Amino acid sequence: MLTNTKDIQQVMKVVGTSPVRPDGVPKVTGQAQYGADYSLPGMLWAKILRSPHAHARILSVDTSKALALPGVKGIILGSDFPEHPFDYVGPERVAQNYWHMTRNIMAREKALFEGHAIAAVAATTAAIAAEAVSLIEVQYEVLPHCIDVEDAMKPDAPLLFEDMITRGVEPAPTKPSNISKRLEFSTGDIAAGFASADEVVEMSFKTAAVHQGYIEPHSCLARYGADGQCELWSASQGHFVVRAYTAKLVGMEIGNLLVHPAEIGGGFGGKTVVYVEPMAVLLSRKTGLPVKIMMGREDVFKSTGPTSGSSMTVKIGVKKDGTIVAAEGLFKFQAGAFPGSPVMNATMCAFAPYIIPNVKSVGFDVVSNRPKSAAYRAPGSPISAFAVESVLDVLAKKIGMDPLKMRLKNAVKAGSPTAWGPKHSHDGYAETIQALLDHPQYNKPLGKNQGRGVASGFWFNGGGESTASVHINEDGTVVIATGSMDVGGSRASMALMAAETLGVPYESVRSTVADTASIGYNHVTGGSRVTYATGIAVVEACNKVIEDLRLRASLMWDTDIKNVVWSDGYAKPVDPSVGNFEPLSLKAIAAKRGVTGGPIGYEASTNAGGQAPGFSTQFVDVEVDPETGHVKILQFVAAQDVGRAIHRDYCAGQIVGGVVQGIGWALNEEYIYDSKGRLSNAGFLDYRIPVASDLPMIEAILVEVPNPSHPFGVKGVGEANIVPPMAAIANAIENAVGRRMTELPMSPPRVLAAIDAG
Amino acid sequence: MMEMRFETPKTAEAASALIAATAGLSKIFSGGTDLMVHMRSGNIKPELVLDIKSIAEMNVIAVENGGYRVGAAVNCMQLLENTAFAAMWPGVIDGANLVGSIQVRGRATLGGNLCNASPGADTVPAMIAAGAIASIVGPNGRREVPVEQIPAGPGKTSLAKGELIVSFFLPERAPHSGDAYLRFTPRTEMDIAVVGVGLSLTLDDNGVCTHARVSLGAVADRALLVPEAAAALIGTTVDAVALANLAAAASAAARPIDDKRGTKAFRIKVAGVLARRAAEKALARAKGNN
Amino acid sequence: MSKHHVTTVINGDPVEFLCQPNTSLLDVLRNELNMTGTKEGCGTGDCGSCSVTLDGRLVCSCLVLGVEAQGKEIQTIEGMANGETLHVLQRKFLEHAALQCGICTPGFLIAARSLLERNNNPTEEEVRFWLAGNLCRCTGYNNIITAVLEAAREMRGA
Amino acid sequence: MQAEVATTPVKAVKVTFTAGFSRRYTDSIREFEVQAKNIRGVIRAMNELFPGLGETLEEETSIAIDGVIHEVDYTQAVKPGSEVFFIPRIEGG
Repeated sequence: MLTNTKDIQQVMKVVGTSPVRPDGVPKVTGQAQYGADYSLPGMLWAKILRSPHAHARILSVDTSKALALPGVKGIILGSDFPEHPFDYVGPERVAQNYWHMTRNIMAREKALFEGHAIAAVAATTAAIAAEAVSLIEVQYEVLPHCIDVEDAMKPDAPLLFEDMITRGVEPAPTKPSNISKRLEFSTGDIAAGFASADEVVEMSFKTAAVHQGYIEPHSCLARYGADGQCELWSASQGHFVVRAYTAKLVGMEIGNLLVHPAEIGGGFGGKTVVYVEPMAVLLSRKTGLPVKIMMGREDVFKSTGPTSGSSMTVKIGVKKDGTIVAAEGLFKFQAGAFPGSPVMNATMCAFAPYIIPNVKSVGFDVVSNRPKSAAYRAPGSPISAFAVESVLDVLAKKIGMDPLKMRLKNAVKAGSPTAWGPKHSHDGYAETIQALLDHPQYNKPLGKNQGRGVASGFWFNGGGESTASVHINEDGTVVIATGSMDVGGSRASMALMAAETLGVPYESVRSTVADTASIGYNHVTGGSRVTYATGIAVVEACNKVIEDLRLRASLMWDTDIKNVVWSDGYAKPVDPSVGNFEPLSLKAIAAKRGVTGGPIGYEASTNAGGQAPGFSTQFVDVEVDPETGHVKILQFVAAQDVGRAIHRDYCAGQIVGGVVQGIGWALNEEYIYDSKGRLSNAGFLDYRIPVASDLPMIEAILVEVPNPSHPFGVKGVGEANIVPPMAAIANAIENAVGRRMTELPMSPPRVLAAIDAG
Repeated sequence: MMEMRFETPKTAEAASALIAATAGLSKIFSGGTDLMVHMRSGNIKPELVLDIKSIAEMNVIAVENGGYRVGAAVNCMQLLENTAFAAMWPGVIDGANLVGSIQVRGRATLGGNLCNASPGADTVPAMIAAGAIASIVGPNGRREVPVEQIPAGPGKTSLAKGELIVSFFLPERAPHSGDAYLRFTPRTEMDIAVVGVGLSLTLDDNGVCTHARVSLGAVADRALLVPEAAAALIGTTVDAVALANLAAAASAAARPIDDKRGTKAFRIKVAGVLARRAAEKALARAKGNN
Repeated sequence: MSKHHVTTVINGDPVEFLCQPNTSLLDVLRNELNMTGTKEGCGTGDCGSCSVTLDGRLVCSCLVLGVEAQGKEIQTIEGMANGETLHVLQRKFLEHAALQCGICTPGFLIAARSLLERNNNPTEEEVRFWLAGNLCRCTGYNNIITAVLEAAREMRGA
Repeated sequence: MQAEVATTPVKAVKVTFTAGFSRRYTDSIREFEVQAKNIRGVIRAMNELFPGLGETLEEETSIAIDGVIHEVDYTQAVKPGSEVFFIPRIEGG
């Protein structure tokens, strides 16, 4: 793995190394406790009755037979949850409408997708709960359904919500539809832009809904006490957000709900929302006993958020010299059964990597009878990038320009404009392109039926609210705590930043994730924000500790604090004039904590801004079997600007992992529905995520253009890597067999049909 | 709650008697790789589950009359580890080696793969091509049936109530014989055949094909024996023309459906492609076998 | 449903339990014996997270009945380390950052050990195909494959 | 509207909204100039022009100050002549 390092001033001792993670041993010995691994004495098991219909009015639910079954302790329906006003609150992209959210947790008037929860039963054993579920009698009025986004947008489409008026259209439509929202980001004069182009290409694309595919199904355990205090063990990407949603949906005060962060078995965005938690809490309150819920894999596919499928049209105009002069995009996204697809991100990210004077980017958020979409790694960006980066490939070919060089010519840098307004404030994109141009394999000749494709991707990395605490133990060792779930090594990166700041060995720092009662608020582990925002909180807390350590040392030396400096883990006199003092280690100062003011520890909170976006540029070599349409990945190289790698291996691991998810998205993953609107591949056998034997070693190139807003230059690394692969592979297939694939997945039947169509 | 009985009979006759004596649904449990999934989902609620892995004759892999006797409860890994069998029937090994994953192959059995009657079962076309004979025990004693006569549609077999397959006999190989099984799946492993082709052939001393059997999987409601495809090879040196005719015959015999795993058109074309490739593989093996 | 009394050996220790005839070995391990190191990812044998060995044979415990454990020997992740001493595979997984979320890790370790017991010098391709029944959604497999190859090298003393 | 505030002597802070946002909340006017030392001041000034807008800005937007993206934070300083851009807040996966 090669590394480009650009103007890194500080010399790092531990930051940028790859030590063993603090939570490693429990995770290789089976001792780490994930969501399903908790149990309590007297615990009940809950099972969920789900709708067999894609769209149906619920006429009646009769639970009498189920309740009569020995061992059944309680049953809840959607109506057992408090009602919420119909109102969109919060940031536009994730505007929450609790009237919708409570209905997504459990259906009320209508079942809006196959797998929609209708009732939940708590019983003394899982088998009894399952038996009871089969005894619940539901009368449905089956309604016509719509699955595809284009069908859902038709004027005569069956309506999921009879009163949904499209937002973002002036004047507001009078007729209801399945179109929840229209949005647009525009700049310049699009018509004049295209008029000035030498080459214009317009193409339409479709992508399938794909699931995050985390290996751990959603699971939780709730214990609700007679005193109204509730404890919840849940595997999520953010236990503070689980607490907020669950409290609101169940109708309790946040202070009465304590959420323990179980280890999380993968999330990729899909565990930033709640599904089973509110049901478990309500059932526990109803029965007075602890209640455990474990989803099965089929439940996960049918009832938790995949990311949107889409229909898109993209038009781009360029000059002969490769300059992009105009770009237009129309992005129609499946939101699932409730509004809230990532279409806004898609419209913003679509053309973000390029300097384009004239842009019009329009998005539609459309409901249909599918599970509600949830965030998935760089939500929205990979979808629009598939269209944009494919069209750019066609244009590069038309003007006879190397596709990387064409991207480099138009690459944004600090000061470049964006379609949504403010100027870009960071470099990094051009550096990722250059890293591939310099790659020894990029110009390597290819064999028969082989092709090479490139693509790039953009993602807004996140900042936001985080809290961290740092305490110096009596023996001078250090314990740090944050409220950010560790999805892939963040305990290690937090410990590395703390060790670097304090000037102590990594091994002397214990790094933990604390429950909601033991540390301040942390937003979700998502948006590539943790190493950035929570990292800033950790460093700020360490700096407070250092300030205090200097004070303690000054007391021990009977001097003024200004005469004490902290360096390499020791308090030292600022210069010899202060006195001839032996440097004081953490251990020495900790030993005197009692007489110098008591325990040494601080918490720091931040609402971190100044985050820098992530750019990734990738090339892939494929071989296509012209007789079967099978696509084999021969080589995959991904360069990403990470700002600064804190834990080098886990940083590279994010890039490799994102690329492989992108390979699955490109080639095989898709939600397949039958004519009745039922999902026909709700399992890992037919929902085909890549297996080890499908892949070569993926090469990650860490490009490091530090972000000055972070003490170590971090930009965030989790998401930008999944943006380019679909287009890169489509471009490689075209290069191999001369066929342009415009629909995902590019499965063997589709590729073969394209080849045979000639 | 419904009672489920679990029994581990020691003889095939005892197993047969238990089934015959059970009014409700009884299921034979060998590898369990399909039955466990169906029981978990609630699709199947058997009254009796019979673990037949303790029946000695269902676990043998033994030479018999120059051929092989393979117990119906032999799992794929046991078969793969038997180098002598693998040398004689590499095509059957091709199939066994493609079932599920290592974990699944450690449980899944030849009898289970056949009696589960999935049109895409990976060991079945190879067994049919090999001319394997199933030995069946039932209330009326024992009978022998060619493997191709067992599947009767998705999830259905021609076995009568109380009947179970005890073992398979694979006949002795003539010189210059070779077999092969190829399947198409989107993934390299952990997948279900979209198309499968089992093919066995024998050459005379001049390299002319004297005997061939071709079987297609996943292109109909059951694995098919396709004599027209075999006929395209017999009497030829398995040259380019013969291979083209074979491919055409295989495609012509395919009568697939569109489903989540593949389209009709895809399966018809790929059936021909894989038949040709399987023939080339079997031919190479035949020429290597003197 | 009447329960069966099962006597078996898990990680070398004699174990007895009661289980219903239709309960999977996975559920017995996790819910009866509180051995939660073996994970459920799918319950249908498609992800490998519940991998254990049954009389030395690598299997998905979700596809094995608890009653089948009678008289057999089972190895689970809980038996892989020897006290404070990690198995070389466990150590290599840590050294090579072969886990991100870690939910698939116990299954991969059990499967990889079963490979190295049969073949202590596998090629990268052999490792990839042997482990194809174990899904990992985080790592893209790079570091898992590297860790297994490095463990094999160390076990060979090469 | 710009005229009134623009007549002030000290160099003002330039406030900009996206087209969609300004259509919805600021009578389609996309650019304003206000006197402020920090984001609290900017939000207060905008709220005086469009009562209730302050709440919306705090809940629904992120800000870019001379291109650098921040969460809305009262204490965030803005210099005279700075460009403050209110953009939709992004959440990732």
